[in-house]
Amino acid sequence: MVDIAEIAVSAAELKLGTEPVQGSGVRLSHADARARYSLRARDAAVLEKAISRKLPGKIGDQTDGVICLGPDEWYAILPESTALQRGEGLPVSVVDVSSRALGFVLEGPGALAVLSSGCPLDLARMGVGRATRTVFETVEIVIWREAEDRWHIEVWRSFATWLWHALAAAMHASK
Amino acid sequence: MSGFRLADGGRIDRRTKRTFSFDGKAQWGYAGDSLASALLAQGQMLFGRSFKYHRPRGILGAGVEEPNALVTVDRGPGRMTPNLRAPSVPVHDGLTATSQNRFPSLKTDLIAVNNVFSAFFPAGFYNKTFMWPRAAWEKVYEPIIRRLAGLGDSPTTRDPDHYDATYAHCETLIVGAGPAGIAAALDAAAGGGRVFLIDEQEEIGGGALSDPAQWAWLAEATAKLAAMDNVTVLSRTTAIGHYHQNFVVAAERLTDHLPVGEAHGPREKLWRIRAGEVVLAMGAIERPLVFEGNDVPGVMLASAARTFALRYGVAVGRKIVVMAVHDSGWRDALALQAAGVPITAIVDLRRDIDPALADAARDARIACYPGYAITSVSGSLAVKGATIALAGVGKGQKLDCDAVLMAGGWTPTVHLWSHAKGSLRWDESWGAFLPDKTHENLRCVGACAGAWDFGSGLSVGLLPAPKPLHESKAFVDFQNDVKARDIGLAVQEGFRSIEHIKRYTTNGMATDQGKTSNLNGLQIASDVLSRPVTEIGLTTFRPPYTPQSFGAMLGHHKEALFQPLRKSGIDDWAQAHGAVYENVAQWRRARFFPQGSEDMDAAVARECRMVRSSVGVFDASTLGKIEVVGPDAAEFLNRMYTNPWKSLEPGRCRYGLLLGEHGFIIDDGVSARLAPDRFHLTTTTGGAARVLGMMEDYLQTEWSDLDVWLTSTTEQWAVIAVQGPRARDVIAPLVEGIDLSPEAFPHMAVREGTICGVETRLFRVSFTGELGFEVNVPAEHGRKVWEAIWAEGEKHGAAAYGTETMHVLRAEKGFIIVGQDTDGTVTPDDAGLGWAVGKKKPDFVGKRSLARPDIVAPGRKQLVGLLTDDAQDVLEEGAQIVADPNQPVPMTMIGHVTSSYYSTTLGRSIAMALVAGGRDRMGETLYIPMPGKTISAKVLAPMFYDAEGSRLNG
Amino acid sequence: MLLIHCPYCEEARPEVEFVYGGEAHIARPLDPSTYSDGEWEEFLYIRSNPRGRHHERWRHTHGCGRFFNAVRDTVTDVFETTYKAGEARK
Amino acid sequence: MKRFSGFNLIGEAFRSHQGWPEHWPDKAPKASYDAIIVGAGGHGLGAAYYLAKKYGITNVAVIEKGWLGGGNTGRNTTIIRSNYLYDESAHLYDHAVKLWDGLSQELNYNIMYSKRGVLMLAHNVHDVQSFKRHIHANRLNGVDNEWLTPEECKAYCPPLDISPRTRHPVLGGALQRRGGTARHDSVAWGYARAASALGVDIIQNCAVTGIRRGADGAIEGVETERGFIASRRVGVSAAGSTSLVMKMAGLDFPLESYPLQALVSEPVKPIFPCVVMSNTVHAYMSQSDKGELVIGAGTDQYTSYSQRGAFHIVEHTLAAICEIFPIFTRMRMLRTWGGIVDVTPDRSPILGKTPVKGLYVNCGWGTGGFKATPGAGDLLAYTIAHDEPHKINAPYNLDRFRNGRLIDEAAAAAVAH
Repeated sequence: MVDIAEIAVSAAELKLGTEPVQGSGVRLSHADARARYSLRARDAAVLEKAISRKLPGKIGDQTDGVICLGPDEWYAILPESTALQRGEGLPVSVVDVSSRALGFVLEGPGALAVLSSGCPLDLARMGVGRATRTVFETVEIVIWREAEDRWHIEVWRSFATWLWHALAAAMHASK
Repeated sequence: MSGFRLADGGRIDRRTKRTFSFDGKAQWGYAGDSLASALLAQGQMLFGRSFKYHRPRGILGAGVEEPNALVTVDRGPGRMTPNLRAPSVPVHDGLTATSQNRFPSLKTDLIAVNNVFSAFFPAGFYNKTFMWPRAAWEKVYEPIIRRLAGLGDSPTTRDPDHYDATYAHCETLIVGAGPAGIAAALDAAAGGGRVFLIDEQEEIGGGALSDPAQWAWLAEATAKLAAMDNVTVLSRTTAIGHYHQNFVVAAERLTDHLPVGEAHGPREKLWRIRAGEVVLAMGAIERPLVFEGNDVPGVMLASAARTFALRYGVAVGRKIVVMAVHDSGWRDALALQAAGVPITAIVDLRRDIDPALADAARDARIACYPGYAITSVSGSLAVKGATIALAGVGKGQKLDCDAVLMAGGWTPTVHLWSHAKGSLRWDESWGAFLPDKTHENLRCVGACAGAWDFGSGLSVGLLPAPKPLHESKAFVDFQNDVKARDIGLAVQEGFRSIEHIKRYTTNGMATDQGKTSNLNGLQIASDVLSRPVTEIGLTTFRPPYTPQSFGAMLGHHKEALFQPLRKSGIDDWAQAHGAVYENVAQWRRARFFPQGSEDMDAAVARECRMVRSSVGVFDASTLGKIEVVGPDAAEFLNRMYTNPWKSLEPGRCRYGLLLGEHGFIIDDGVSARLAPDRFHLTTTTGGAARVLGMMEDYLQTEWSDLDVWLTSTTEQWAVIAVQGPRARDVIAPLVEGIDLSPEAFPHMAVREGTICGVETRLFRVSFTGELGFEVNVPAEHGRKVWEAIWAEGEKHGAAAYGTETMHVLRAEKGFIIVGQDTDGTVTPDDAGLGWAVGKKKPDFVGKRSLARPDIVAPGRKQLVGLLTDDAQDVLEEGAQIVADPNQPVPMTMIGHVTSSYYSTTLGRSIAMALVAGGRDRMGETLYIPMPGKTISAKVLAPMFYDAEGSRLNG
Repeated sequence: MLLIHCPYCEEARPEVEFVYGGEAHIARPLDPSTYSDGEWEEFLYIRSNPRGRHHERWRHTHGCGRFFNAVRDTVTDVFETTYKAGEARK
Repeated sequence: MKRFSGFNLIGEAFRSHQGWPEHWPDKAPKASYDAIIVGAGGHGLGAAYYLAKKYGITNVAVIEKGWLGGGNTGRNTTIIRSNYLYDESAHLYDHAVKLWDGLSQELNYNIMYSKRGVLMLAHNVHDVQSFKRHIHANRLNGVDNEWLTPEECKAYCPPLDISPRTRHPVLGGALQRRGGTARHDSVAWGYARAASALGVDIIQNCAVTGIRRGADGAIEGVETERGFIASRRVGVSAAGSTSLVMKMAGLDFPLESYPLQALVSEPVKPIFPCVVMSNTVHAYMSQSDKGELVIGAGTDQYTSYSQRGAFHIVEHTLAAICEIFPIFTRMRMLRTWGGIVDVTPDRSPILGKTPVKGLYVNCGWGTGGFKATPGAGDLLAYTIAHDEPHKINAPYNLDRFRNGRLIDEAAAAAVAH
């Protein structure tokens, strides 16, 4: 006979951590609250004018928390309650997505290895200050290398619990 | 009892004893021993029983090529692993290993009776019999065969271990850390790039581990590599396979070599490595020789005996005969003799032996028999002697021995090369396939490239023997019990391609995947067919290189982390209030909220009553949402959806129907125009990502001239539906900046303002047929606003309701659910949604397909309502509908029930159905044949409640 | 896992960031109503499915989000080139 | 053809099995045949057999570019079932299942058809609705398919985890008891041997290089690596390579070829008694008579003829398997392999005539062709012999892609809401 014992935790029971998780040489915590915008335009200059901000010009570049994700797409991670103009009537799209994602901070000398456990990019080759959209296993994330050993990770709200625990599992494994 | 521990030598730590058990018996070895070496040192020759004939088998090899000595290792509850190779299992204190595939014991295996009758079980025997009587295959023969087949037992309990995984990147990946691999690693590392060096063994060194002369160099090189920052060395790590563009997957064994109490952390780790260049230094595997008795325990590869002696300090016998066709056998014999392993004779099929080797053997007092072949081996549980004959002819002479070593030449390990679709060329002088061309940045070095210094030799199939092939009992594939004669039989029966021969005989299909049998099988087939090896072909190597645990492949994706389960921000509240959930796409949603001992029907009835009589609150956050922004937003939606959008005024909502280009409904939802250039779209929960992807496709590739952009806002907004005659009363105290009066805020309108001090997009929409609002607030405020609404609602006796109640309420109104009332083959007209198709629009996605001949043909299935004649009969969803219930099976089915519920509101059951020509059948009675009874029902329009819509406009 | 050079990001990225988009250079007609049933069938369903050079669409969904075109050998799976949407067939 | 039987097997044992003749003689192509089948997989060999056996056309050649049975026939996970939703599909697959029963005896070759049952798991309310719809439709079509509760599923397949902890809890299952498996190679070999005995020429290592059409457009024969072979009737049953062959006849087809992977574990003693499929979790598995767990993986996302798939497909497949059968994480993967599956827009096959007179086609079986082997062979043979389709395969024509009468089983199971 085949015996399948109950185990303690199921996907339904996972809860998003609130307190930082400390591993050896790596720490996972929540980023502080941010304002987030999805910014789109064919012509960056029009958008820059609409929101009165400079935009990075090359995919993967980041300026003051505004990341160039694609040829006509920027993602702004700004101090909480920053409000951008909508640019009504202009050929631009400014959408407030502050609540769509949560930010995690993964930091410490072991952070790169933990992020690499599920992110297929060559992270060591990613320069400080650069950012990109990518995946952690099957979950889409935006990563921003804020410092040599400090990564800001954006993940859509409903995937955050899974990602938190997947990162924690990788931290546990790397001990 | 032949093997013994040599007085000195080996890399084992003779100061540290390890105790373990094998088949329940206490055993011991030294730190550094493998299970095989430790048991050989104790004189154990018998390790396993073969798959088919249950013949007694000993050790063949000292590495992963081992086909015979398979054991089950038990590390406690849930931690049993079958089919491990004894030479690759390191001993540790407490190791518990048992032999497999024997009953009741290894020594006395009753199923070995198969061996007596082996003549009746040649290759492919099962195709030729077990056919009569007809039912007996499943009832009698197959169960017996299944029970006799298999190797070890499967685990039967949940595995408590966890597994790790990672991606890694490097400029150079070297697979195999023998001398060639280490040299390649040092060379690559000097260039400064990132270097990975991986090896499957307990420590790096490969062949050098069995050559004490290289140990000093090895220690130096190992230290040098360890000191380099850009070098990662992974031992106990098997490169499983090579995939596209130098993506190499490897599995590292982290804890199985440790005593159970010391094993912490994950059991194995999956390495997914992308490399600029891959260097394969996987070495070569020695080939056995095919002669009568070559499977008696004590017959093994010469290289294995060398490894056991020089690496583990174990002699595999006291009187050893070497059967060679290759110089390497002589070298191994000499090295063994020098190490104190008694070699009594070297038999070599070749007459001309390198004089230097022959002289050295003579000097070592080893008898030499050039031109001879072993024609039989005596003994059953262990070697008792061997008969040799000149050129394999005649009666021959007996040699007293307790072990026989085979040196049949070498097969380069080209598996990963082959995974990468690298081509192979047959090299006659090596008698093996060597790497040729590849389109990857991939190269082979050392023995796997054919660059070895073992000397030269012959490439032979079956050794010459007095018996003809069809009587030979010489084995080719030891684990699967494939004899040389089976290959002969396959050829005789018309199997000429090596793939056919492999599949017919099962040669090379055992758990060693033919590492020692493929080339011998090929050579024998070549000899029988009198055709060169190259015309018969080589079977394709497939990953994995050696068997790897499922656990390693799934990494973190185990149990709670298997897949994300998406929950809304209000989900916690639902859980605290006793919600029963259902999974919808990646989400879980509250299905109903039972109170006390209510079952689903009772809870749903109560929730429905509350919505119809007072108010209900529903978490609709999982609905897909897309913000469409830009000057061309209306034009874009006009092209995507079936209905017109340009005329929609800001502040108003519209139901949108989305087709695939094939003309069938794929999604729907109510969307709002917030501003001339800004729309808030909604999609189904399951369709969100698909719809966004489809819209992006059209926008980027067909209509890239449009100035409009799409942003997913599914997770930006929590959505709280407040539905029922008291809905306005519930939200009124909380809303600011929006005039909620019916005149100012009619049905299908949207307003922006605040609720509970939080910005809101407030929709006046209804999926229930009642006065209703959908409160959109930023997700982080969802729970807070929900609780505020709930508190207000309670004053009106509100019910929280779930998806099941939502389904009933919408069905009463005849609103469809895409995916339930449609199934990917339903057009707007089929679903009764012709009104939602813009007749004047020149084009929209799917329009042209709606004009295809079968789509406009009469008799298509159309959505209708059904009322059962017995009002208490609730039809089963999915039940099939017929016009004539008395016809024989197979019946002509004219449709099926798509939605069916008991409606508390109406005090009877209701159903929706797709029925052929349904709208022409109004008033007709149709039949639903169920097991045991047939239910009759009348066709009507799918609208059961408040047809005029006075309630939702209230 | 393929490694795909995204012509927008100008770097090679792992396949799991991309979604395959089927055969390339099959333009939707400006006015589908002028198409016969046969022509419409061809647009919807007929694909070249070659053994060898294949023009195909990919979307860098989990990267820059853009659709682009690629030429890949369907026997070896080796990419010959990738290029931006709208550029001429290569 | 020497008859296979236990009696003959014992007899042969006493003369070292020297009396067994070739299963099928290797033939050189003749100048012309009454019918040619392109592709010696199970379907093509079956067609040749039924042409000779049932429809009286024995002057038949089966030509194959590689070795017979070397394509998807020898690479699939051998699942047999017929509990399809639509009448067209149920009739097609049940025709095959009826032929599977007794095929060993008919061919005098044990193809090891084992009716151990195919259990399809429902993991959400939508699955339940969809499966019930199948079960009711099957019942009225005379096809067996029954609903099992989670506990009954567990009793039928003990390694199954029906606890609520799983990501996709089991809500029940649809069981077709007549479903099961057969030994894939034996099916090809059995048909080849039986066809050969009826006079069919089996010609391996002979790739088709062209299709010759006459002035009236009708088929005149095929060009091959071994020269031109004339025939006025050519049936193409070439799975993943069908597009290429059709192009030789000037026909573009609604087909795409994708890599599909499968894998097996090391053999263990009997632990898994049936076939289990889960579309929601994306896993299907059975245990072979040899003891290997046989596991089907998904297709890669892109078209390819490389017979090589990506590793992340294997990762996802095994994660799915271990999710529903958590006792197997310590089992070890022994071998993976890839096939090329030809997929139509509605994922149902094309089986019938083509616009070219004398050219018939059987293709588009996607990931599910093995189960249809005897049925597809018989219906292709019927169509060739009568120059018109049997009523069972009539709906599986090419016209459906023009007129919109698709047979889309997968769409019918579509998930939304």
